[in-house]
Amino acid sequence: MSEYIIKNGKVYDPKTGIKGDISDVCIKNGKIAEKVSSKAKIIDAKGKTVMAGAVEVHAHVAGPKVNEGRNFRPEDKLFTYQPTGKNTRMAGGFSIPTTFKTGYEYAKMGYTTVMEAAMPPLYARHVHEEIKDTPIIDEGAFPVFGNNWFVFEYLKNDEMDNVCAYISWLLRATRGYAIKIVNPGGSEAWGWGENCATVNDPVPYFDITPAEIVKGLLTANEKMGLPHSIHIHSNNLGNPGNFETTLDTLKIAEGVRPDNKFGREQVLHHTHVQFHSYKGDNWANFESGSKEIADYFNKNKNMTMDLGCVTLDETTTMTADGPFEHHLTSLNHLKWANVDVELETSSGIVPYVYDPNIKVCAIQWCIGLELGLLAKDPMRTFITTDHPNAGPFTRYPRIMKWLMSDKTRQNMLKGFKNSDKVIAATNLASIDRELTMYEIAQMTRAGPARSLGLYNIFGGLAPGMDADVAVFNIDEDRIEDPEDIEKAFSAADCVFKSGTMVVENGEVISNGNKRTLWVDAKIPMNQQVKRDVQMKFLKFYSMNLNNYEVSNHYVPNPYVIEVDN
Amino acid sequence: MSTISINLISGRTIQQGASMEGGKDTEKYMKACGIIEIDDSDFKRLDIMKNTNVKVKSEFGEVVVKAIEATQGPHPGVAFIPMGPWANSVTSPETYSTGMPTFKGVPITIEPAEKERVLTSIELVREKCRGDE
Amino acid sequence: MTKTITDVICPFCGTLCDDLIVTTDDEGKKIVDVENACAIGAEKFISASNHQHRKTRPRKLQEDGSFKEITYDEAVEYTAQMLVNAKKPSMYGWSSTSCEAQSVGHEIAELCGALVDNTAAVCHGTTLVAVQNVGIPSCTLGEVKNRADRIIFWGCNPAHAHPRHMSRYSIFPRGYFTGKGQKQRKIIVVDPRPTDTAGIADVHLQVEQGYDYELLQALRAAVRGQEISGDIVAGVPKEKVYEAAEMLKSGRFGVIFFGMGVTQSLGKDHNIDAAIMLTSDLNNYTKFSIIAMRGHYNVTGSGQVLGWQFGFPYSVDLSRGFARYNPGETGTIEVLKRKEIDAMFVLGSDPGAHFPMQCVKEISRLPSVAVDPHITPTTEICKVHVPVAFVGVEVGGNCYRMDNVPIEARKVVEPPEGMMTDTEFLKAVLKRVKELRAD
Amino acid sequence: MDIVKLTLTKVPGLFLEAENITPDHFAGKNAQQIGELHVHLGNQTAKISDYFSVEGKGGATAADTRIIVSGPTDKVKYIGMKMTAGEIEIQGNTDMYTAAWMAGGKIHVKGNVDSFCAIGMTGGEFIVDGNAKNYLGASYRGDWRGMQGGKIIVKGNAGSDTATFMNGGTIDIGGNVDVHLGTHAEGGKIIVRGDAKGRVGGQMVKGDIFVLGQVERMMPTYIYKGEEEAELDGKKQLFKVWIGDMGERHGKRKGEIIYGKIYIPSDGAEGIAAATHVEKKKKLTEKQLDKVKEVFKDQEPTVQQVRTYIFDSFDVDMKPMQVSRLIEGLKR
Repeated sequence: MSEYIIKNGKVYDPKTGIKGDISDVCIKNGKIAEKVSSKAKIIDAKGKTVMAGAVEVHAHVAGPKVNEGRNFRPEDKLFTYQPTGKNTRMAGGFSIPTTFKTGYEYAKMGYTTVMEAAMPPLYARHVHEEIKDTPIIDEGAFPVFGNNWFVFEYLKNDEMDNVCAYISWLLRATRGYAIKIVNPGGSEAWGWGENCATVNDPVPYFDITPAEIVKGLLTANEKMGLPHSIHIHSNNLGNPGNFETTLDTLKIAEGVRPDNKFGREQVLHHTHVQFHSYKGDNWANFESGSKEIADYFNKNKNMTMDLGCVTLDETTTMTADGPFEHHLTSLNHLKWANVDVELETSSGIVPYVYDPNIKVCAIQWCIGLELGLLAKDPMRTFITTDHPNAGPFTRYPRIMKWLMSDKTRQNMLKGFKNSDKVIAATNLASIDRELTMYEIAQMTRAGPARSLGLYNIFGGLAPGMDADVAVFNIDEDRIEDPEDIEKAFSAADCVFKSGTMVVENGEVISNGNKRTLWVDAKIPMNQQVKRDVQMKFLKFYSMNLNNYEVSNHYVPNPYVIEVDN
Repeated sequence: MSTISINLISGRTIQQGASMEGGKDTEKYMKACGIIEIDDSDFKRLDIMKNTNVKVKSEFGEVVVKAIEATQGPHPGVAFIPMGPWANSVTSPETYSTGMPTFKGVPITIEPAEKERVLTSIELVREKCRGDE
Repeated sequence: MTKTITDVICPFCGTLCDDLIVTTDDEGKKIVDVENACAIGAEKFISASNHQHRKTRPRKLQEDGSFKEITYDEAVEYTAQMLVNAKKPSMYGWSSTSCEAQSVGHEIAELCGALVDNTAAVCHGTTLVAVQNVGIPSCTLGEVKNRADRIIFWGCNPAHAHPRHMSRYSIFPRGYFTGKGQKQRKIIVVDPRPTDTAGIADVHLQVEQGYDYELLQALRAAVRGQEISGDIVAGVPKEKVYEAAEMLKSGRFGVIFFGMGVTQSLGKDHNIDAAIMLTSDLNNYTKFSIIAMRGHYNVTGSGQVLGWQFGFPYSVDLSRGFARYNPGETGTIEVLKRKEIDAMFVLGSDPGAHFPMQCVKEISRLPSVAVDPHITPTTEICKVHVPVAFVGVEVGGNCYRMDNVPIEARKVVEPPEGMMTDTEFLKAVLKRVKELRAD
Repeated sequence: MDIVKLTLTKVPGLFLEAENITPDHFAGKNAQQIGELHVHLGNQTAKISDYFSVEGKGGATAADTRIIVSGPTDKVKYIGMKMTAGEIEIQGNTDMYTAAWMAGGKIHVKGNVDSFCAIGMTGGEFIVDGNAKNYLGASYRGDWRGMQGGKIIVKGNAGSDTATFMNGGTIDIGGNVDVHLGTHAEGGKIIVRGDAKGRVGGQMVKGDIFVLGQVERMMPTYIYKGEEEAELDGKKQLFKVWIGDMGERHGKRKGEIIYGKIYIPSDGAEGIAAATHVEKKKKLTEKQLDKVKEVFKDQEPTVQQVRTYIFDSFDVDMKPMQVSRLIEGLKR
């Protein structure tokens, strides 16, 4: 394997504490090394920025609903296609790109690890087929647990050992990475066309509340010592006044300490918080609740969040929150796809146009950025768009520009059609913080890697870590035009994935050696759980138990994180 | 004996499915699909005996099949040929620019053809594709 | 001693039953028995095992209309040359094979600038078009089993086309919330014929053939409590329309299953569009889903693989080096009718039997290859026939059920000596195509 | 205005894709440069000059450029795609996607056009002297934005699915249209001067459709609202008005629900009311009807029985649905 030395770049690396100092980065045998031999290929990064490969903590990039989104939106592909290249397959789509394009676009932006945010266990095989066809980037997927009948029944009966044994089994059966909770209880209620709007709404016929589900799964997660914490999308997403439900959910984690061997410091990750930080009680008096959320978050250090920034594009919303998508289609009258999955979850998809001339959309845009600016700890605050819900992931460079430049933000604010009303309903106009390059590295590299329990391999440039490195043609001290930020982060100068150069001058030159990350929690299946699983498959599933587990050839290049508690 | 006009639909039957999986070059497939199911009242209009051969014609082609009594009837005014090359000899390739031919709802005429033979699927496509060249 | 293999997937229809039990002889060469399968599924396993009836080597059509045996290498060469030299080849079928084979096929198509289309073109293509217009509120088949108390079969006849559908998922099973099984369910069948499925329905609406669209829109108006013009709608008395609307609204969880009766009749995508919107409307009153009764066992899988690789579920045109889609232009029926293509590759389908004759004639005129385990009307008119092992019997691979649930098919017996699988054949063609294009 | 004359000199074997034939691409180029622009045939790329002779030159801007295309262009697709200004005149027929996503300027086709012409059109003028096939002025698959502005005039007939998802603009068809007109429309104006085959305004949310001939079979979800005066061709006329689609959602304006509207001229609208019922080609006489009534008095006959009886007794071949209606009538 080739050796490389990246010389003279400004390095930003929270892992080693380098904050823009000129420093060399050595790559050898796929890892970051102390030094390299004289044969090493020299990359001159003078006047450029060097960071670890970025880690995506939450995006919908593979699986049944992503693909339904692709297939039911041919118009999303119109005039977006890049033809077959020397090293690349043809690639197209805007808000829901093809798997090939997903891999290429992430890599071009210097992202090297991506987590698929919601995997319905029954469709796990599909998720892995797509992951297999997504080049370059390492990927993992979070199976959803928040509406699972096994979980409901064990938690209701207070059988924590059985919850853990079941979780361990399902992570293995689906080759999954972490416990994802989407609208706990609400997606099951959607099976009857209903919803759980607060943490105390009982789930129909299961005699359990969202709060109990979250608390139970959180306890199980720490008992098992999994690398990632529970990863939650709480109830009541997208509705005015929902910030209170969000706070109620976060409070469940109060006082709980993390218990794991992976260096993870949080017990709860709340995703796309922008969608959960709304005040007001209808769309007319809709306003930002970012202050309340950020204040709570700043005080409680055992949690992390990602932003879910609105990018003001035409996009496709998709979530395992079935009732929300039904609500959305009744608002915008655009096509609506829904899939309820037996015993496990639901999901929905609706295209959405975030029009800057619409007041609500502009307020949403403000809230996402406000959260990023009001949150004091960038190691606990990560940039996402909840791709593709608030916008496609390809807009990350634009979000970085907005977070780093007060001027661009104020110009945007002034340019809105309902500028005065938007400013009145939000806090953004009065926030002048500009994030630094180091903070960006924390929010996109070190922070998410630590939150996922992967900080010993990804998200940093310490010797021994995986050689995922990105070089961007920008110098923090010489930014003349904020547009340069977006330009530089859109197409990296070069990107290494596990020591292989995959991007050069903004073009993909290699498909790398993509891996699938999954967590083997190693808790043996007890007799009770075994019997329950067999019984439920016999009576209520439409598939036989023996056809459920994802076999190894769908995960041809696994990276198994073993948990030994 | 007379010629009648009728609305043709096609579709799957369990016999069509099973014989197809058994092999489309078999006699069994021809017996399952080289037929037209006609309502009792339309048999009367046609004035022929059941289980005799008829010639089915449409704007798009013609084919000889055996007329049998409707198995899932009554459906007066509607005739049924199981999906397969016999049905497709007369179905409409009109798609209305959707890519989908109109396999159901084709105006056809049926006339008695007792003397003519029903071809096997292989014979049929051979005749249609090579016969007229 | 015989061997028993359980949890076998049935490679016939989109129901994709996965509880078959297959018994083979001790060498694993011949199938002795098939349990749990319907008549069609059992026939598929048994006939695959009947080796004498099968061709085991490729054949080439001669001037005189006879076939001459050729080697697999020769077949690979012919196929690769044909695809590389064509200006606009079509690669059609893909519904009776695994996702693994489809994936290799797509790479060939991308390199050759071909059209890729599956049997949705003559089956549920218009469903996919409707879904693109208005979406689709749907659910998995297990949801139907556990919750549904209103079942509508619209223009489909599962008693014949999906024989175990009613017992496994829709009418008879007892699920978590449906302990009483059929007694708890109301069944409505909409069909111009009193089909065998209609025979077990509580209500049969005998719609005038070709007027489903009118009936569906009238039902939507009735659900909204709106007025309808005329006394009879598409052959159904107005009062019955209002009654049916009430029956749908009064359920707790309803499902509409629909088939070729609406996708292939006049109106096509519009019929399904209206049925989907009816489902969507009903969600304002209760819970409702709609599921397409997909035909081939892996036509759904083809749509999925095409979807994540190119972004469109069928009728994908890669000729310009990027993917385009519009079934009214790029659909296989259209390109054959309009003579837009100059070579035809068929795998996992039988257009010779299932396309209108005008299109079949066009295939026979073109340079053409058919890959199929059986002798079919298609293999009879193509220039080269490549027999391969049966997917789901002699080789495994991933498949997608009609509700998009992926299930991995199993291999139960060995193929006849020296036969290639379709994935192996495609990989050999891909290799040769790459060589030819490098020159 | 500068003129570019393109004459097709070589008929393509398969179909030719020529989205580069627009004033936008030709502006600022001389004949040779225009000839260098690409056309595509399947997976092959060729030059315009391989298939066309090129004379003249493009104007300084698209608006200053006029293109005249002649020769047997029946198999040429995409002419005028996405054009924003200028003019194209096509002497013969063209194939699919002519004027697709057109935003401005003018295209005049003297012959016929195929399907998907002027899809997603946002502005400009598209005139066809002959006939247009299906999906004229509709949306691209999956898009909810069909024709949004501009004007389409077809002097002959148009095919099925005309104006699907129309949101704005005007379509004026001189002849007849096939099924499914203005499906899902949410605005815009459609005028059909001949007959409409049926399913007019299915799932329409909003918009106006004028049919000056006959509607073969009106949707059951359209309700007759009486006569109303409306303006057409610059003069006020009296129309019979149907509103709908009653199965579809509708918005409100000033507390009033806004429906889609179908206008049919009050004079010469005879038979329109009848059009809501099935055509009666083979009708029973009053006498025969009485006979049928008598025979099946106090019975609940099946359609099959009645139909066979009528066929046997009067040699009238009635459609089953007519018979079913007849039976419903007998009950009352």
